[in-house]
Amino acid sequence: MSYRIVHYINQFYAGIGGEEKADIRPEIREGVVGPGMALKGALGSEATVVATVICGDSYFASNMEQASAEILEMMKQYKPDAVVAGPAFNAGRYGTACGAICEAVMKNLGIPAVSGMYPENPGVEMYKKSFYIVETPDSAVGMRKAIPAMAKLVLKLLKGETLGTPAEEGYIERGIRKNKFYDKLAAERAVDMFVAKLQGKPFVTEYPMPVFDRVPPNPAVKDMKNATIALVTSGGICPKGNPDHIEASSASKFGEYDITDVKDLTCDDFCTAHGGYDATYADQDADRVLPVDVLRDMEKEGVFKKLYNKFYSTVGNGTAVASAKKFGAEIARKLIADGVTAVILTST
Amino acid sequence: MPISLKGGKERTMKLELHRVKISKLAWGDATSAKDGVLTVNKEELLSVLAGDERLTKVDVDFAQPGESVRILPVKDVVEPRFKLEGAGGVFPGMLSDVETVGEGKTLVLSGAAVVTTGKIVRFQEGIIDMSGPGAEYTPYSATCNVVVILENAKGIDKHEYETACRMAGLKAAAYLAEKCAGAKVDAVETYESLSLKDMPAPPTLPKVAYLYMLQSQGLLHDTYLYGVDVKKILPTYLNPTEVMDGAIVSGNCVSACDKNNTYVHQNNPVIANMFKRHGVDFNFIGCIVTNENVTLLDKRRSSSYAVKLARTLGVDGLLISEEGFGNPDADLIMNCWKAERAGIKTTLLTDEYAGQDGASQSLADSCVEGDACVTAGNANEVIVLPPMDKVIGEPEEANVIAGGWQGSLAADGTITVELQAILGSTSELGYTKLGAYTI
Amino acid sequence: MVCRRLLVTNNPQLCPVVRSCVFVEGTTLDVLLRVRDHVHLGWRLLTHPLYGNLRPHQHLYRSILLERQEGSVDLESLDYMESALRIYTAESRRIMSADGIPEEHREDFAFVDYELIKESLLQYGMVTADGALPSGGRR
Amino acid sequence: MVKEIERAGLPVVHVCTIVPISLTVGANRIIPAVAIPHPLGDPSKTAEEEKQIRRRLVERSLKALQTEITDQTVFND
Repeated sequence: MSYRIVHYINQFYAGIGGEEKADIRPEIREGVVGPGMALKGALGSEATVVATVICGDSYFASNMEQASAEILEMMKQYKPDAVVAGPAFNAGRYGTACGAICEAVMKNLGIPAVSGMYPENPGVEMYKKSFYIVETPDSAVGMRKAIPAMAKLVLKLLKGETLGTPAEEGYIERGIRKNKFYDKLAAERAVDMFVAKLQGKPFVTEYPMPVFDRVPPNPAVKDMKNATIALVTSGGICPKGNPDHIEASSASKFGEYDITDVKDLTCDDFCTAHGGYDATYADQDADRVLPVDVLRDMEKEGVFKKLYNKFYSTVGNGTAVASAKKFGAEIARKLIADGVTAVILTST
Repeated sequence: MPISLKGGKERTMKLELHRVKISKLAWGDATSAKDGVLTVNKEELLSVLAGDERLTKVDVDFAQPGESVRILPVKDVVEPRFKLEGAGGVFPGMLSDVETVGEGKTLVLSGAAVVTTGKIVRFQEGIIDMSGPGAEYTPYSATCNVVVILENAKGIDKHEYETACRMAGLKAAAYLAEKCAGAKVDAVETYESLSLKDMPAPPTLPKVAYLYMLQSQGLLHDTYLYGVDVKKILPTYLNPTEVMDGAIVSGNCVSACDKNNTYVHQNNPVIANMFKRHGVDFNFIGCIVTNENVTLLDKRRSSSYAVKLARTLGVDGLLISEEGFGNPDADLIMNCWKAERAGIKTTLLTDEYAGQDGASQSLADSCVEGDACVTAGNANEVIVLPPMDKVIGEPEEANVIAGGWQGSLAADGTITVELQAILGSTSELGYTKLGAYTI
Repeated sequence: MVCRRLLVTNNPQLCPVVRSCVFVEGTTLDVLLRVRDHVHLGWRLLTHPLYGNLRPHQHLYRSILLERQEGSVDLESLDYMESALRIYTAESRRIMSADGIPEEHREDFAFVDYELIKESLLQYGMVTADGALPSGGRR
Repeated sequence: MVKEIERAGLPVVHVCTIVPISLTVGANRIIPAVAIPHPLGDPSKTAEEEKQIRRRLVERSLKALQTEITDQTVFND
């Protein structure tokens, strides 16, 4: 008997079209479509691709919950033993969709799911803890390498085989700690490592402590008078009522709020979603965290040209480094697209 | 296998461990050891433990490797040892006088252990399974256990009861070994704690010490050094051989997985492995004992003081072992960066609390200097322990011990718990082969 | 009178015997949040927030001793509070509440909590002269 | 977050209370703020005084953005 696999791909790989077709709704087709052919070959006789789900990236991104539910229902009809999504390479929205689908499959159908992505795909940071993502190159040129690796991994999972380390199996490190029995007592391993360190020989720590990287500073703003300044905060400032439901800690999202015509953040309209500090003072006057009032004055005085008409807000407290990174990258993309010159970021 | 370290004579502290190997327990008329069998006179052992008005009931039982037996809640495990020759007696300051130990000859009933059980603080004791999947995780499934079952007198303080249990375990261990004093010795190991002046190893070798962190958060989370509550000490120097004679005694009622039982102190595997590399890879000059107190003031004081001692001793490296989780992580990290910034290379030995799914942060604290770290595994991983034919102690405690939860104990006797509940499973003295890696 | 030292706790056994105590109606996480807010306003930790050897869901009570200090936020204290909160929020769904826990177990939890903070209370002179500490363990 | 915006090519000034944390997260231009619950304000002052404090911090921020740096820099005045 061979295992039944459902494959998930986007409109582009289904040959439907590019960005202009990115809003197509999910559909399911029997058998293989596009890269499914290669997947079929790599799986050999042990598993069969019984159906392929196709969904437009934009449609998925803007209707995540509903699209996931629809797709799960479609998949269920084919009684899959496992789901393979992508590979998405470095396509951000495609990667996010693959991640969301695989996570939902694992959680709701209780069967293994595998995808493939380039390590910098935002889908990796968002979903790597939930399931296995095979590391791929950044473009479809890597298809020939990616598909066999994904097939191999999904077969292992289906057969319930023990997986090796990320390096051995070719998946992206999920950041999950797993126990195993070593050949030596922990004390002996510690003394071995101690000797290696003393002698300046290479050793691998068993628990890497969190470390931080650096980015070189950007050049200064030369012409402030013509600059557009944007405000970003990790202090959780948001319109009253927290319409986007930004979490008080461990935020999973950031908010984008329009401040065209707003001269001052009053307590009637703004508050903080932050649970990481005593919110009384920020709730009384949100300018204490995000200085809109002063910046409007200076804009009027011509110190700089324009205060960008939106601000971005999230809660820094307890938020995973990976999420914060993702937020920063997405915010930066929007700001650059809108011609912002420089950013004032406030934290509590 | 004898381990001998060459060196000067006068100032060295030489300890011979005379090992009598035990592979089976039996009841009998006279407590003695012969052909691998430890025979125990139950009445006599009970009479040794009698007379403590803090205990209403004392009983003893056996639990041997491979048997379908579960013991819970376990408080401590002690190896039977007895001083044949040399100053002082085993467990100085507890059972014997406070004379310095670590020299002469000490009899060891290798393979035997005294296990104490009794409810003290309901949620802080552990499980030992003698067979099945749980047995792989605890070192005490491989020892022939004389289980001392204790019940407290009504109205007695918890500390008084803890003291009574602790003393009962030590007394039973010393009694068993003393009665076997004439037994045929299977192996003799020699260890020498050398004075700094006589350090024999090539001067080109780095000098290293072992920074030995002991749990000391409060009366029921304590450890004793020559009978002194280590909460009250400043970090101090200790010869490794003193530990072998029971200079360090556990008084802990903390999480079972990483409380260092008296047994692992007596058999400290870090010390054993440091001795093995002494004179080859480094010069092992001994232990610095330090504590893990609750106040930040104490933490700062002890870490600075311990590192100062290390600097004064002129060490190039410190191997640091932790005990416990949470605030001891702060002590571990302070010890680490203070030593590293003083130019002393460190390696850390700890365990992890990364959550049942392994996705949480493993330690409560971190520093960039902690680049060499060995872990004894994630204490939160869940394990299913199938029912055993016999349970010594109180099986329903599985629902309240740390690592268990309401419903951990199923009707058929199956227990589903985190490794945290299994005694010694993530020993931070490194007495198991468990470890963790990132997937 | 402005008190220089303060105990923040949700352990009902402690408040009656301690000078200047803030009793927090709620879980251990609520205690940590209250202490964190105090740290923001210039208080300094005297005791580590993660004393004991238990995960957030493994105990009912938390007691933390603080000291008023001059100047700005004490970074070390803040650092420890943030780390402790990370550990707590990662398991926020499992934080223990007193509801449904038998009285006898609650007493055990209260007792251990008191045991762990007792030395520090004595060390910092926080025990009221007439308030003999609860004996604990007597039933 | 600071670092990713900077990485994308926009100069960022980080106004924050805890400078060491800012240094740790990799901000390059750093302005020390008033206090955690109110980084750009001070409720113990009058509304005017408070706005003055805020104004000074923002001016300092703009100045920092106009200053060439090669390494992480804390702008104290």
